[in-house]
Amino acid sequence: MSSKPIHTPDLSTPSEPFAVEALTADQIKGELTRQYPAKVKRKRDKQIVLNEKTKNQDGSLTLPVINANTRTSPGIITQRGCTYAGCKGVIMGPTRDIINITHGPIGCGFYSWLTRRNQTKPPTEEHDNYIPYSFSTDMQDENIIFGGEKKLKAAIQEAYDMFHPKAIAVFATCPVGLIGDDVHQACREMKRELVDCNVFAFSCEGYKGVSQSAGHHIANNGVFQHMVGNQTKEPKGKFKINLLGEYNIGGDAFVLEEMFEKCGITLLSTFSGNSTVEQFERSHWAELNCVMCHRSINYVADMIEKKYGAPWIKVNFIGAKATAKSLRKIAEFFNDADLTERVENFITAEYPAVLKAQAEVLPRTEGKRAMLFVGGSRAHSYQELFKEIGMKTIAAGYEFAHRDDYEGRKVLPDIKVDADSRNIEELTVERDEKLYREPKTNADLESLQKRDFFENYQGMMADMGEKAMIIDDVSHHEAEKLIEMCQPDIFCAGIKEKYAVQKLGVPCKQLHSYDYGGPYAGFQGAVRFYQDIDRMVNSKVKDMIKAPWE
Amino acid sequence: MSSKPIHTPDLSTPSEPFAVEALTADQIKGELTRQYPAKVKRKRDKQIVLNEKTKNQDGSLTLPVINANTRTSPGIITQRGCTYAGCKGVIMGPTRDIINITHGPIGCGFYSWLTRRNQTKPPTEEHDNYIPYSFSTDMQDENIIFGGEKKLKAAIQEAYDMFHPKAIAVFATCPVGLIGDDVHQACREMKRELVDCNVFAFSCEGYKGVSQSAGHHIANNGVFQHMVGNQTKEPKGKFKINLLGEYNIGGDAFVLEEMFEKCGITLLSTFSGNSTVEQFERSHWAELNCVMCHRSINYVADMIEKKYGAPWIKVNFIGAKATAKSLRKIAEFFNDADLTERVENFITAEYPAVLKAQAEVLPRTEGKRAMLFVGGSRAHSYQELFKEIGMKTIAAGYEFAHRDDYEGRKVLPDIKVDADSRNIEELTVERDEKLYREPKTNADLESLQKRDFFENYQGMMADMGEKAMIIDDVSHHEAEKLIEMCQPDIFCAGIKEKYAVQKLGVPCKQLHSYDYGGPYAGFQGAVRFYQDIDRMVNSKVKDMIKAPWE
Amino acid sequence: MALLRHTTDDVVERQALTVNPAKTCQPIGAMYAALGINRCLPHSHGSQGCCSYHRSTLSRHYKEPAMAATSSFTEGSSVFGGQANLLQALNTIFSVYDPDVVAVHTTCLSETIGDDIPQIADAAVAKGFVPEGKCVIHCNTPSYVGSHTTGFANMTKAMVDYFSTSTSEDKIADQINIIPGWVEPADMGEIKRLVKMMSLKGITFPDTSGVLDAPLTAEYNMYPKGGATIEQLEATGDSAGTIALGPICSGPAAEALQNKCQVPQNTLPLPIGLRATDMFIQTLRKYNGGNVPAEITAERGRLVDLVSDMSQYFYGKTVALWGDPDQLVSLTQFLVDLDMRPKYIITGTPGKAFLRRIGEVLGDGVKDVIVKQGAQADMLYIHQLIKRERVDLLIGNTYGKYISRDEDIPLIRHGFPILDRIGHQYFPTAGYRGAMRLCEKILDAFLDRQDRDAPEESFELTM
Amino acid sequence: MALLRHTTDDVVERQALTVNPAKTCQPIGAMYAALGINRCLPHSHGSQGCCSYHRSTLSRHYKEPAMAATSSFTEGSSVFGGQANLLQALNTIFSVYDPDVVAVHTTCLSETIGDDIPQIADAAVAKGFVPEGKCVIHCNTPSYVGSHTTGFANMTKAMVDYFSTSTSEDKIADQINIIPGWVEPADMGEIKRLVKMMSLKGITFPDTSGVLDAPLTAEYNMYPKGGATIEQLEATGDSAGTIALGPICSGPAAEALQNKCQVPQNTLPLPIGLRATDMFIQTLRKYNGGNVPAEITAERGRLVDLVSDMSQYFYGKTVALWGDPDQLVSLTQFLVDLDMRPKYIITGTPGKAFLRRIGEVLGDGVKDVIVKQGAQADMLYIHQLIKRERVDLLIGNTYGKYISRDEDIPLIRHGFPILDRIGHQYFPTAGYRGAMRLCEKILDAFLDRQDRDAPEESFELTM
Repeated sequence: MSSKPIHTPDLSTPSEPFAVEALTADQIKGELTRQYPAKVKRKRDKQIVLNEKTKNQDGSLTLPVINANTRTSPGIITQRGCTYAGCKGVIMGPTRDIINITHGPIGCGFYSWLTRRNQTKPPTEEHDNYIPYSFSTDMQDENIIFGGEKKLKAAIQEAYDMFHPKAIAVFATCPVGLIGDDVHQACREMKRELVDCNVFAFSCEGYKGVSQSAGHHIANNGVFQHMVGNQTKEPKGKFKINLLGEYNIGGDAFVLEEMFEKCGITLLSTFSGNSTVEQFERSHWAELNCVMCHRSINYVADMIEKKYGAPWIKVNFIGAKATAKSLRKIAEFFNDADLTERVENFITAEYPAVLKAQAEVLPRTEGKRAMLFVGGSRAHSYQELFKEIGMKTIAAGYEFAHRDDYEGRKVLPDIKVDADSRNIEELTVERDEKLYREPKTNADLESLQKRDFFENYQGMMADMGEKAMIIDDVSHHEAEKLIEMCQPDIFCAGIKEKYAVQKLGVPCKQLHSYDYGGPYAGFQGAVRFYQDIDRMVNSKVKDMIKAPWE
Repeated sequence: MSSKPIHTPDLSTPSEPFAVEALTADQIKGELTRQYPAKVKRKRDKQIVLNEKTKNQDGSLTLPVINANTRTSPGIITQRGCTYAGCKGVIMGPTRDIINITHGPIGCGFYSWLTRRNQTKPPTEEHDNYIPYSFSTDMQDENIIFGGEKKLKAAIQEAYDMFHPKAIAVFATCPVGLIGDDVHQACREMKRELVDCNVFAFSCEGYKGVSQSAGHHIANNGVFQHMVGNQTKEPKGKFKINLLGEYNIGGDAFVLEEMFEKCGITLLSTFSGNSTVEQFERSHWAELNCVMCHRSINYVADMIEKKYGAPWIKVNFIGAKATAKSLRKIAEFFNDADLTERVENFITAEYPAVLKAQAEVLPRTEGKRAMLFVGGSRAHSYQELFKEIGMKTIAAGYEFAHRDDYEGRKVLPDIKVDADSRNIEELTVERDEKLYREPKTNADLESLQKRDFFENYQGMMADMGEKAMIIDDVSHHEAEKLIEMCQPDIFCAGIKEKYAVQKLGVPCKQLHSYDYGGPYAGFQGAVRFYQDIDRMVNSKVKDMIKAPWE
Repeated sequence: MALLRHTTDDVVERQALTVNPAKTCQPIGAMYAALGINRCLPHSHGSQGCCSYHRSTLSRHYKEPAMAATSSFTEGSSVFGGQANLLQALNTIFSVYDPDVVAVHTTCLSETIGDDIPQIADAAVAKGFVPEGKCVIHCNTPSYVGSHTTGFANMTKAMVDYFSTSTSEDKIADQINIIPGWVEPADMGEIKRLVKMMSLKGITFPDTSGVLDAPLTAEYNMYPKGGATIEQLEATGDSAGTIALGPICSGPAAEALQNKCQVPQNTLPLPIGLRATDMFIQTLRKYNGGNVPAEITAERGRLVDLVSDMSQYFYGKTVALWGDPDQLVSLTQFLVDLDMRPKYIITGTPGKAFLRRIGEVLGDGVKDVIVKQGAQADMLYIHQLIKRERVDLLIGNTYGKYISRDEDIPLIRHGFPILDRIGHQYFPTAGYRGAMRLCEKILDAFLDRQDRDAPEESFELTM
Repeated sequence: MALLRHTTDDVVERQALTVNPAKTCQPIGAMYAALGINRCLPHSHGSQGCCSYHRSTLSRHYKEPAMAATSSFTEGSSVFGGQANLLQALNTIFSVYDPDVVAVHTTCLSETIGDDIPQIADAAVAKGFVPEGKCVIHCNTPSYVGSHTTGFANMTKAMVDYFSTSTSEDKIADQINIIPGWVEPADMGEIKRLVKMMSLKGITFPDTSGVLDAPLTAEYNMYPKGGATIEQLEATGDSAGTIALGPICSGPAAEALQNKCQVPQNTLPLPIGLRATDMFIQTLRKYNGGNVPAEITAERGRLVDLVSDMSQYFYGKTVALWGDPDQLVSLTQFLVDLDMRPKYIITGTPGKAFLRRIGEVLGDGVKDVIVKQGAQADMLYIHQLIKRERVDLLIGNTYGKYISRDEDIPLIRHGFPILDRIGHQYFPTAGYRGAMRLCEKILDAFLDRQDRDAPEESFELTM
């Protein structure tokens, strides 16, 4: 095997203005909010910005300010979900060996049952896998009137008696908070009672926060409090890392697990794709945390660093270039010749297929235009993949992100904490004197830190073209207008948007569920994505839409 | 195991008159032919008889004379098929290791492709099985004009080159005879050419004879001439028999094979259900031939007896009583204490399930009335099964039988040979001095012969109730009238009749294909038949036919 | 390799835990019903998540946009009540999305708070947030009562409460109201077709045909052409009669209409299967002078013909079914008529009347059936029963595919939600033609299985 | 355990032997076409076996009675000719079965003999065997020419030859003839529905809808209500135009009608799939003033919507197809439009025009396709090709099930004959709605397969 690094191709989009024929970006922007009541319009105007970047004398960029992580105006048809969805659905859903009991009426447990495509692969048939199950207390009116704690405890007991799981997690839904059920107390009691089962709760009532984001934070707190650090014995393996913010949608985590193994990197835990209780419990033994989805998981990364010492870096395994870059970044951190060689060998082995696939689709995809409105990370990371096949992203935005996800973590000090954020608990974390270890890294640690190697996320805007349109929490109305005015070749969003977009004759790629495709992570995933996008932007469906008599 | 014989139940139908309310049997008979042109009516009147039996002083019966095996009047919608169907479809179809090439336009080969449900079970995956294949010369107009022999020979060569079968059989279709292709000569040539492949032909053009029956005869001749006797070494086994006239529709032969094995009887060959070339070639070593379907196979039974010495008996394995009786008859022939005990043990073991099934369905089937118009044997043998569940057969007839199948073999000397029969070759068979063996049987052989033990078939009429209606070659028109006037609970026929009968609200049981059910032979088969008939005569469909507003 | 590896045949009585529910919550039913009003925007008064979950599930089932707005409750609203949110929502909705009707349903949150929707709606009118000629209607759909079918029934009843008007004591003789219940858009279309063939003027509500099966045209209209219009809903009060298809989903609206406008009601089973469709046609005859056009009789006859041709393959086959009560009753009836044997019949929707109705259609002929309703009548339970004694066929929603694969039993997808196939929206199972489709699906399931499993010697060419 | 254990991937060029044919003989096509005339009894002039085989095969496919008479040739007739048989047959038929029309077709036997049917029919009339007002029509269907499709075409053309009459030079502007070709009764029904929606008076011939999909009524009528009547067939000569669907099955009749009565013909592909249906509607517009009702456009839009929703599952999938040329051309077009890849396309029906037509619909976009016609374009050959390089899907008649199981490739049953399923008679695949059914079947085939084979971790709940 050769260890010679190869050059990754540069297919990045030129920074063209966003404007389409006859309409300037500003005109388009104006059109989006024209029909809103004044108050709504004022609010939305702060959440829709044109990416006008100013290069400062020191080379740094000044980016526009965007309003994010604020309430959606009632009545607006939004992409957003709730805190429960962020906590139970996103973060806790992918772990296979916890029985997740939804405490509430049946709906929440029903809708979050298997709908996120969190794949998991237990090593044997004997290992636990509760992902295909939905557990609920199915609260009835008498539980609302007289309280549901008793039923909750009975449900935990029944779950334990039937399944004997390692852990049971309880998720509070809207009415639970209101009627005053103390889910934490109930779980503590049951944990004592059951002895060999970890039982804990999340106060993730749907009305908390302004989007799923609050739920992520609550889940981060719970995982950190109830599981991280529980394993006292150091696991074996060289170059131990955690992968944070990867949820194994469509099998992404499998690709990355294989990649790390081939490179000789020990993946202690993933938060939380294809994960287990054991992974969380041993995660504090990692030397480095690698953060994929900054939005959903940065809390735990920070808390681990504070309590146990391991620093975190931002990585991105969406896109071939990004994957290569991220792998090299990990190697750079460990600064081990052997590891570096294995990483380079891996990239060298995988890249030809990537280049071949790019060359294959490029004649059909180059110059086409995408819009991405999704998630708290994907709307950014997937731009990489579009770039690699010559497509430009003319508009993008997140569903539940904060300003730092747009403008970079440097704005963190400037973010005002409002009422909705304030009521999400910030854990006070202190160094664990027994387990804390100074970051075990190379001599250049200091220089790495100087060049913002750690804890650095630059946000979406820095990577986007001049005057591209950035819209936080895009509404259906805005999306529809945008599509009508700009006629993109592809629109990326979620299931709620998909069919409306497609009615307009524009293919819609779901970036939550991947339209039941994927994996798209890593090199293999990139190839698959190129092909899927090629199929979509060149589908014959377009040619069929108009009847010959129309 | 006990060897005590048990009594088989007697559920035979009382000999009630056929007549239905308000109409006498004679009136019904009159109605059937009323609309025919005079000449057709005269002919049909001789083929529709009431079963008026006269008991003679010597205890013998005088039965009505029926006209059978005569031409169907052109224009009549008949059940009958052609000579090719009888030869290729019925007799030769079930043999698995012959490549049957239909020489003619594509249709005949196409329609006879897998449509008869002749099941076969090769012992291993390496054994030949050509049953799922259709081979044809697909004659084109130039072959009709310039002759098809050359193409036929090329087709034989191609079949041989691709598959290397043990044997290739060629079937002539209508135009072949007309244009003068000498299929026999072509086969002789190819047999010489190919050396290790038996190649022979059947002149079974569709226009020969008046029904499939001619084809049976032609096939009997061919099998006898080209295969029977070819194996010179005596096969092993005690109590060696052949089963003749069993075609393994729906797996009947499998049931019987198992039955013989359990009884210690060696089945050398079946003509031709689940059969092979090897079976035919060794069949002359049998000590006894057991004839199921008298009509289709009596020729070969006679010829084997003449040439090799083994006598034949009529057996019937349709119906539990008949099965027990037939097994005992075989045991009686061999007159071996051990065999008799095994046979009785077998009957004792199987009968309880039969009685249980009868008792189960009887309350729902007793007194119901059946009509059977099918085949050259089944219309008789299946009456046994109906009797066993208390159902009476009020009308029956064959599709392609001869007078002896109705009136018994005693009428054979009286049957006039007409032009249509005369042109089917009667082989001249002489004793094979080397291989002929005197019937090896018990001391009572003479007494057995005296009571018509051998070569005796009494025909359908003797078994049917007084004034039951017997119709040879029933036409669609007659069947329809009969159903309308008599409203039977079930009608047994074939696929061509099935849906017309069912339109009248009467379930139609196919006794060619068993409606894709079966097996119905032997004890297990009887149980299955009881249940299927119970289902049909008690189906809820009847109750649905009339709309509530009708 | 079992997908549901923790499910065993050890059936334990449970009191508190529901595992793999055979129902979901009220609001989604209200949302689906509201989409059956022309130019109506459903509105979820509660947290954003409810609305998001309902829209996602409806979109996954119908493969269509399912537009709805939400009051976007935050912690503040849950403390102070949702009035401000709903007021602002109505203002925004009418400004931006221009519906004719906003159909508000509550959630467990706003129900627990106790928001008074009519009062808030009145306030919105007072503030001028509701343009002239536009309406806000509502129903209460506490998630902790009943199931999604209850929510559907409640919103359907709201249509009567808000719109139905009797303008005269003389009813219009040939005009009848059809309340189709929770069925597919294609079923609503089929029911309307039958009514039209019976020469009756039918007002169908809700009516999602033309809404949730809209064409792709490169133009997007938030309000497709289908759905019952306000005028039609108002006119229901003058109809000669109401046919409520399914007592659970359609009964309350029919009852309300009878009380409010003296329109006589007829509550029938959903017209799925031969007999239930017969009852539907028979009831229509009360209003059209008794005539049934030959084409309907012929359709029925074709169904009987097909049943006759297929019956040998159906006879005695055992079935496990789960889903909504109204659907299960008619399906069970049809299966019994096909000489099949329903064996386990499960609905998460609570209500003892279901047991009685199933008992009636089973009659005396069908033995050893387990019928269960309520919270613990879930898909874990039915799976456990199947593990104890298997069946030949499963009929139910997409979640059955896990049982189907684990137990190697074919699944006919029917009911809600069907997330993993397309076709249920477009091809009816209601009416005689729908029954033919059901038969075709059942037969295919059995014969595909037979073709797969037959030993070489009994692989069949024909049937 | 292979069902076709002798089939290998070793493709050998053959000249003489056909193995597992992808066609059958002419007369069955003539019989099927004749059943599409109201009150017509088909008559097979030849040996009994032909008639028996054809009736059996038609009954197994349609699950309906297929009544036909035969001349019951014996050896004598084959020597002296079949005149006496046919005369007697006609006498008996009219006496007993009372049809309005007897449609005689020949067989290889009577063709080889050279019987002159019109002369015999004239003799029958002369002898008074043909009652007043009743007709005997005929066509020649030598089994050794063409295939079953040729026989269908010939009998269809006979309808023109015998009946079509031009009563005036002025054609009836809104009356058009539709020759639907060999499709299912349901397809003929669907085609008629579209014509009616286009406000045209269509005369469809042959028309087996209402004949081979008749209801079960406890009464049996040898001549069900459906079929083109003599009056309609006569009136075809006054129509403004003829639309022949499928050049092979329908072209000759349209051509004859143009020559005989100067009715302009339009020969189109069978309207299976979106584009072929578009062409059909476009051609209808020539006769109705150009209008297309919104409901047809909506049906089309629903098809496009469904294709859009399904397209990711279709893209790039390879297909092997066999069957009749007219069907294969339209199916191939549709598959290409669905972004699928037809790979092997086989018909036993001889004729090089087929290769050209397939080439046209494949266009330049689809590579590496093997297309073959004629005697050796049989199912052994296509199976061998599949063994050499497999495909994702099979589309063809029931005989494909052996290949399907041996190679573990899903089969969509389409074409003739379908012996082992029910449904094809009742649910159209023609028109936009038919195309939706085809899509549903294809999607089900792929997704059922995916659900069966998915590893545990990628078993999908939704699509």
